[in-house]
Amino acid sequence: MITYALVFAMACIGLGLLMNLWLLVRGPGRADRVLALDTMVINVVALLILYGIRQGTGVYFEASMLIAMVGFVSTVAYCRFILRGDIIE
Amino acid sequence: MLVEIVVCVFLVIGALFGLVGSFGLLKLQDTMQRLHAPTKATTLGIGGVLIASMLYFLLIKDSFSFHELMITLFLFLTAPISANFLAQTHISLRMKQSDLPESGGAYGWSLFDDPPVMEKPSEPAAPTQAPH
Amino acid sequence: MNHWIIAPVILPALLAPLIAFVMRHDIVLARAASSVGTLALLAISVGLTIMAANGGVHVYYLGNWPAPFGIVLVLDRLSALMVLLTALLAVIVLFHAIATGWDKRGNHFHALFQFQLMGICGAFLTGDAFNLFVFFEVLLIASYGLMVHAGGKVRLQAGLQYVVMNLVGSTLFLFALGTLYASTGTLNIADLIVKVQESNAGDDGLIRVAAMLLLIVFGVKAALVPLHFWLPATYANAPAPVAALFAIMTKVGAYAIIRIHGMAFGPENPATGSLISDWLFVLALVTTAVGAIGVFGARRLGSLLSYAVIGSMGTLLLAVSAFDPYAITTALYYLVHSTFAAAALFLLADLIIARRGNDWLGVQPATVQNGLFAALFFAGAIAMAGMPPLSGFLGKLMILDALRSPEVIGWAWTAILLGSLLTILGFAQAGSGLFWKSTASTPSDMGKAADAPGDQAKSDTDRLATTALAIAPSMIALCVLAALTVMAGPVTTYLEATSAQLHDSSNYVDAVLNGNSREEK
Amino acid sequence: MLRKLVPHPFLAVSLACVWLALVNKITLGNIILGGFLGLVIALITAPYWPGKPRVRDPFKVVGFVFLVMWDIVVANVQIALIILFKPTDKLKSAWITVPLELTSPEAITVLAGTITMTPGTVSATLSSCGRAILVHALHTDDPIAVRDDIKSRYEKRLLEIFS
Amino acid sequence: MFSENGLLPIIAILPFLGALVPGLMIRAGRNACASFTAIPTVLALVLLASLAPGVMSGTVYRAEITWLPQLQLSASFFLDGLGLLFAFMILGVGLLITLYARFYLSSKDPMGQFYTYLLLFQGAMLGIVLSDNILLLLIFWELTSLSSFLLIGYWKHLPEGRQGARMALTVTGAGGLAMIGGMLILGEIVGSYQLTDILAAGDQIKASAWYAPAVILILLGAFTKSAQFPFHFWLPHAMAAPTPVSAYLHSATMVKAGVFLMARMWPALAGTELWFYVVASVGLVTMVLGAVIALFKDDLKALLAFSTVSHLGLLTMLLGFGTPEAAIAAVFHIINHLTFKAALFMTAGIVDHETGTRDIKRLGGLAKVMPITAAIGTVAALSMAGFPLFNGFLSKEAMLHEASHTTWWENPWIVGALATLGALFSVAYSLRFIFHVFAGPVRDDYPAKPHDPGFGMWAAPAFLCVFVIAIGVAPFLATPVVKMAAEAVTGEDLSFYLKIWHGVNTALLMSVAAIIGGVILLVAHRPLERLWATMPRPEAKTIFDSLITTTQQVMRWLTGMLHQGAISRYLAIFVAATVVLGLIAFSGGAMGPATRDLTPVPPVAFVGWMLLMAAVAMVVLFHRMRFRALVVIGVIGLMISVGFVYLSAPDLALTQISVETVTILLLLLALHFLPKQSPHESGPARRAGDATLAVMAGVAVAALAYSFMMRDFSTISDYYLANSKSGGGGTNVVNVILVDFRGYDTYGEIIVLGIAGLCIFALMEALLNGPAGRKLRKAEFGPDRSRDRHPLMMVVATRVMLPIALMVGVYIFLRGHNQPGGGFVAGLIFSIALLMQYMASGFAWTTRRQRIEYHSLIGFGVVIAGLTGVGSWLAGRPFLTSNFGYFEIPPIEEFELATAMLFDLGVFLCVLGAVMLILYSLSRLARHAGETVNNEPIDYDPSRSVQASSSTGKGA
Amino acid sequence: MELLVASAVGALTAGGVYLMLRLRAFAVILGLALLSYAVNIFLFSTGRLAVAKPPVLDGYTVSDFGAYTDPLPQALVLTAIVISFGMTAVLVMFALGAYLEAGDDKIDMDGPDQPDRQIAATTPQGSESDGITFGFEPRERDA
Ligand code: NA
Ligand code: NA
Repeated sequence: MITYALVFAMACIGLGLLMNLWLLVRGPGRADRVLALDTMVINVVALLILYGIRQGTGVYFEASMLIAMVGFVSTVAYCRFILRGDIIE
Repeated sequence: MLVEIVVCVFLVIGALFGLVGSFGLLKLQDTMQRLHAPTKATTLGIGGVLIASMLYFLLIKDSFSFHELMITLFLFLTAPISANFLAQTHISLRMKQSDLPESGGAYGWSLFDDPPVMEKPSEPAAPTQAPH
Repeated sequence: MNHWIIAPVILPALLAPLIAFVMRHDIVLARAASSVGTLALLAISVGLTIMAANGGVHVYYLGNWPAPFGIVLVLDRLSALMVLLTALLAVIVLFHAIATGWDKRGNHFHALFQFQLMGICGAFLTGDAFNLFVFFEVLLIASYGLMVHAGGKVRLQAGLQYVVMNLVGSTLFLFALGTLYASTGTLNIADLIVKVQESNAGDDGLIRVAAMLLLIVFGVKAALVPLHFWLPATYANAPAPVAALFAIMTKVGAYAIIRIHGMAFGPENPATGSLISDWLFVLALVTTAVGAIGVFGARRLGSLLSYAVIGSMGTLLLAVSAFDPYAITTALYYLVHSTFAAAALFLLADLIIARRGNDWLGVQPATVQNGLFAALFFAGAIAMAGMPPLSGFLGKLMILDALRSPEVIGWAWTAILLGSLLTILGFAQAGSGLFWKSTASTPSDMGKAADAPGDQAKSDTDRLATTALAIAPSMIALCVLAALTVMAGPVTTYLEATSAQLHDSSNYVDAVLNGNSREEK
Repeated sequence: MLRKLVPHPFLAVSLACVWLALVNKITLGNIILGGFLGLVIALITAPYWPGKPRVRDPFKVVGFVFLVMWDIVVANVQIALIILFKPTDKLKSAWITVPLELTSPEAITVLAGTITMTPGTVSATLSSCGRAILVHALHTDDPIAVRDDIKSRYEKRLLEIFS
Repeated sequence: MFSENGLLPIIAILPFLGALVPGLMIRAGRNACASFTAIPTVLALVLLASLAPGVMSGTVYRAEITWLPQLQLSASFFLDGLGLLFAFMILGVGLLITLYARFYLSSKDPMGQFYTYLLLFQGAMLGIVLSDNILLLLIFWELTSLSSFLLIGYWKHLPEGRQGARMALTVTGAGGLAMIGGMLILGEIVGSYQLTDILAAGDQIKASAWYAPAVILILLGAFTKSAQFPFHFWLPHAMAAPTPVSAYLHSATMVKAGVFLMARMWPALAGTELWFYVVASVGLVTMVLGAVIALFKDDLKALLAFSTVSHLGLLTMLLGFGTPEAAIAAVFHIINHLTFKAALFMTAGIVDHETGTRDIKRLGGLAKVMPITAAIGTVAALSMAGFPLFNGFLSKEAMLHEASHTTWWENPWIVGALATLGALFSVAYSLRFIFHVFAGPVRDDYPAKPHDPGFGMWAAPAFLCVFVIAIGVAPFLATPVVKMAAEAVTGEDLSFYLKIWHGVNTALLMSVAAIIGGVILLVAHRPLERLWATMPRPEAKTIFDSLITTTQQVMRWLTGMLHQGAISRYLAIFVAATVVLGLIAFSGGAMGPATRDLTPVPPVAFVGWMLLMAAVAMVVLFHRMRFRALVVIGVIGLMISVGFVYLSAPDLALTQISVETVTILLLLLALHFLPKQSPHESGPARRAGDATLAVMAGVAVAALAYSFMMRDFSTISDYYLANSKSGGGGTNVVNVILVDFRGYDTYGEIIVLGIAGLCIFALMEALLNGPAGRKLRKAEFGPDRSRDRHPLMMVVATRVMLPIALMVGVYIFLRGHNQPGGGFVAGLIFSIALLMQYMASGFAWTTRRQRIEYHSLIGFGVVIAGLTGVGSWLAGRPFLTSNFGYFEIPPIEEFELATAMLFDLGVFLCVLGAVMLILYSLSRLARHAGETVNNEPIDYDPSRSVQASSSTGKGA
Repeated sequence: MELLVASAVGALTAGGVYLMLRLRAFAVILGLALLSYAVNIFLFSTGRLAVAKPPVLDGYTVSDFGAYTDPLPQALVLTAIVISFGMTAVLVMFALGAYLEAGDDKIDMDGPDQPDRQIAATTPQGSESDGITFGFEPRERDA
């Protein structure tokens, strides 16, 4: 049963990723594109956790944690670039 | 069996909220409205999946796993900041101060108004010492 | 196991950070450290050459892991020779940089210089294909820094192109190594030799692609047409000592071809057959032509020398393409020769340009010490163009002698001989433009000096004395060429043994894979 | 002296917990190691956190956390329904200015974060003097009520928590 | 015996050693310089003379010094009759020229240089005639080209000098290179480069299939050197040299080298039809042509130059006949030509020196004012004309005799007729030299006031005239010398007598005809000159110049077109070449069938693939919107990381995503300065071409990857799996490979990073100190930026995030050996955490809290990693041998201590330092651009301002 | 899966090559970034693809090599990633420097033999035009 739930969950997240992609393509604004990427990161983290459950291993945990962390950093950097130009001032 | 059902419920809830979040991105028309969508993915979406994971390892794999909490911690800490920045980005790219309500004080919103001059610097404004 | 084998890598690698981080505010200290380090490197490399001269293949098992699993360093006659060459060139170049003050015109010259040496020595010593990539990168990135040392618009633009070209080359290197690993499952060069020979015919396609891609990669370094485009702008715009040091960089490419293609993908290999040999020949032929044409058409001293380097690489690679022991011997002789010839000329060009203010080749008024520089330039040009009596002529003669097989003789001889002619003419024209305007206004001219009042002569002598330090490195490079000429016999005997050692790869393979110099863990 | 060595004791403890979460097991060895690392890292990072928020009542923190979590769940469902079933042209979004009484940067940040994490509202920016916060509501008929709700439900509690 | 042989190398080296003398002696004055220059020549002459008796009696001296045995190149010399004759000529005339030049050169001319060049040239010539190794001969041969280049171009201020020198170098250098080819072929045929072997192998050579190319190539060398038609044009232009140079080069040496070579190679090459038709014909044409042109030259030296061309043609023709008699005539004429031609050149030099002009039209009547000069000139010129009682007559007679007995293309008279014609013109120009210069009335419009020069100047030509007359009157005096040399040429015993009178024979009649005709020509010179002027004739110099210029222009164009600086084209060529060569390589070898099954694709993986492909397409399509492209690059990095996770590479995923982030930060920092959009610059055709190339490359790479992924292979990797724990002490095999099995790679890799940091720092400093720095200071910012520099929420969140992130970094570092992670990723995490701090609170505020310099971090990292490696030397192990153990602290669980960990610490520090130094450098540029320095972590802190306002009264 | 990986490598290569051939340094940087992704995956794939077999040993002894994917290419890719990061950083800085000195970020330059390419003897000179404006993009208009 869990297998089916996992497949379902992965399908949902996969669908979500495609939707993010669509927003990324469509935009229209820069904020939308960054938003799409930010959401994509979150979906990917969810996907990796699901994958970890499916494989029954915690070996992928660091990857998801790191992705969550650096995803934030890049989102902030993109936004600061638009807002201020110089991301470190 | 019950255990499995519990895990599955969390998985399904998480997945659905994640999907709704992404769907919202497409459906909502305005960037500010779209900004509301991912909060679902970060909170209940990921939350559901993480809880499912913890329960799965605890109940089915018999290993106590709580490092998922770290991811929750990160997301709860960072998501608001990201959203805040995205909102500011949107405002700065698409809006004028006049499109926004008054701040109600002497100073306008921080995007458009310089901050008040600090009366007392916390330390002397020494010339920056390059470390090299 | 003899730890001296790794010294040429470790010494600069430890020295460079010290120079960069401890002595970066004190140029005198940095100069001293850099000089001592480079001289020590020279001493070590002499020792290693003596050690290698007995004909043994010395293997250093890094991390004490057996080959092919760990990385090995291999000291044979060829790698010892190349390290020695590097060290000697480095000493010359370093003293030029110090004497002319080039090292002060930007940050971190000495650190980058040492790192550059580390990269070059590492590339020569390694017995592992992927490690060769790593050290290529070390030497490249250091060269990027040296290339734009002191900055400036054109230099930066040229530097940018240099970086881009080499990044593409590095990427291709990885594609090649990937293909090689995918088909042979190993990275150790000795093991590669074995695996390629034993490979199943179904993998021939992959092995051939890998060999060809590697040829292109090394061709980029060796300025093989059509991969040479980076060279003219780079050499013409690099700081002079760096351009002189780069004389060894093109040789790294040639070395890699000799080492890897010569040992693993030579004509006797069933998978590759004459593929590499044939294409290398064709491309080297065109390279010789392009270089000679460029020399003849050059308008700047910098580009003249750059094209001369390209032409010399063409000649060298023509010899390499034969992949037979005598041809490799001649190629090695020419390699040694052309390294110092190029270095001498670039260093001289620096001094000349500094006196003239530009490197335009039109006829211009003569400058101070015109006669001296004319003589030195003449000697360098003779060497570079392959005119007698210097080593360039002997090298070319040997290469012609080696390229006698009926399929190649016509093309090769025509290219080399016509190329020489164009090069000679290009240099003659350049020299007459640079030095032959008028001697009447040159106070340091010998004839005039004799008749001139004492004070005048004295002050000229003083000026000459102040630049003696600056001229010395170029003179040393020329002296090396002279020594190479006089000692051509013994040198060639050494090189003959070197290429014989290369040709019989079983010794190499045996030493690396079954070596007993590895200690028990 | 001790304050210099242990500038943020609470942070050090939290970091020890983080360590345990990271290694994913609770053993004596890891508690000691985590505690040690927590102290060291807190010390190293102290210069970057010059002021210290004073938490008056730790228990209220727990209450606040549970309140927010409950609000998140409820609001998530509401917003999901809006997204899924409400035609976009019927959405009434609004910008709302929320004047602030909180002055501590940490408290303001927690409030803004809470506003954002509870679906339906996003905190967009502060006034440049930090005395008001600009909030965007996805769908509301009564912006004033949303503002009052934020002030009474969250800011009041935060004022109690942070001195 | 040994000692006599041993003299040969000494003789050969003496001039070169001597070349050092003038430079040193010039400071002692001009006379000393000249005297000391003469010393090596005299010494060589003396030594040579000591060997002469032996040679005359048939001994051939040999000496060999091993030089480059692999090439069979040895410094081997031999001295036979021919060599002795030439050596004497070279040294003897050299001595005379040394004397002459002392008085000829003005005090403005750098005499030291002159004598140096002269001795170099003399040495090169001497080498040619003494070499017993044809490769050695080649070396000397090319040296004559080089040193004559210096001599001809000696008067650097004269453009004609420079051009003439270059022309001579071009023509003779080219011939020399052809000769290299010929000599190498010859060596191949004979199996030896020793001249003696080659001369003995004439039949073998002539029978070889390679004979023709060898002969042609060698003759190209000889003809160019000896100015044979159609290569004759360089010689007159070489007259721009000072007259001593002309006298030397064009009488005894340079041009005679070609003749010498033909004579030397005579036994090996001569006597075939090919030889006859090529050599004799070329010689004949040259002889006639040179004589005709000489008649119409008004410049004295030009007249002599073309007469030299003509006489060289004569010699060539004689050698071409291939008969011993012709060889004798040739050898005899070589000697005679030397004597009168050197004298004539010196005479011309004296005339020039004294009157200030060499233009025949401005001369005449000099016999009265310069009687000695006139006498010398007349004697020499009469000899050149071939008048009896002068030596020229004798050899010319011999020549005419041989010519009249030669059948060419079945035509028995044509050679004789043409030879007579040549002789006729020869008489004409010789007489013109006498009559138009010395005879006639004294003029009053000479540029200078002429009178006979001092003894020093006329001594040398006078000395030569002694020989002219002596041989002319008593030819038997020359017989032994001619016999000696001619026997050496032909390799046969010859018996003959040189005598004046041979009776009335064809040759005499031809000679008489020539003299009569010559006189007539001279009388009719005026009208003939007008006729000559109207005749269309190709000007060799113009043709040569335009040839050279055109070639140079074509090559410039070619070079410029190839190297136009457009790296985009370079790269296109690079890619195209790679694809094409790769395809060629691939198609030439077999590729076995697939041996693996396809791995199944779950839908989610497919989705990831779609995202990746879409993102690649977007980057390509939107690359001109730079910011958007950067966002999309983020997607690519993310997808690749996930892909690595899925494909069992967690370490790769960690590294990829962190590197990705840092790279994007870097690019954003750079993009701040750069234009935010790229303009449309390439047209559709170019884009289509590039796209085609790109797709080809993509398809090729994909096909390559696919083809190996479908095939099994055996690899060395099982060893790593088996030994990772037992030998390397870690369960994360990838990490153990990185820090242990292949730690040396990693060592190189961190050094790359460290160097990157240094490069960037150095470049940043250079930029700030240069024009870029000034530009930056004038930089302006757009008006639209947000006013919020250090947003409060961000600052607070970072305060919490920083310690946690550092904790994560420590965690990743410590577990790396056993689980995914390690020093590199940990370093990146630390960097990212610090960067967050920089982004939140600004550069200045954060940097002030920095305790360690980034420079030092890199240094520590590299040094720690290096010393860890070196440490294993202490245990007698090789560099980077790791040591590990498990260290039990009772309450803390098993805690591994491997030296590899220390190495990993080096990696960590280096990465951290390098990344931070790179970003620091970039943000320093920004601060240079007028960023205001922040002293506060937050732009405005509401709590502090409240405190501040409430505490104002207390004066805190 | 092999097809997906191969096509991804191909697409990244194609995109990278196309961008690398553009005329602006920034596009070239993007192109090289894509190329380096491509080569990393390519190199990784030489160990052949394996799902759920990370090379992290379960126990102390290895009995079944098939349970783990090939670790060597992964280590090579890690090295390659790090190196290409360093290289990218240098490239970016060079591009920036060239832009600041030259005033545009065109990657092509005149051939080495052009008259205006004479290098100065001692101090290098760059064109000293006006200061630059770090142009912010104009505000976005609604699509
Ligand atoms: Na690792
Ligand atoms: Na690595």
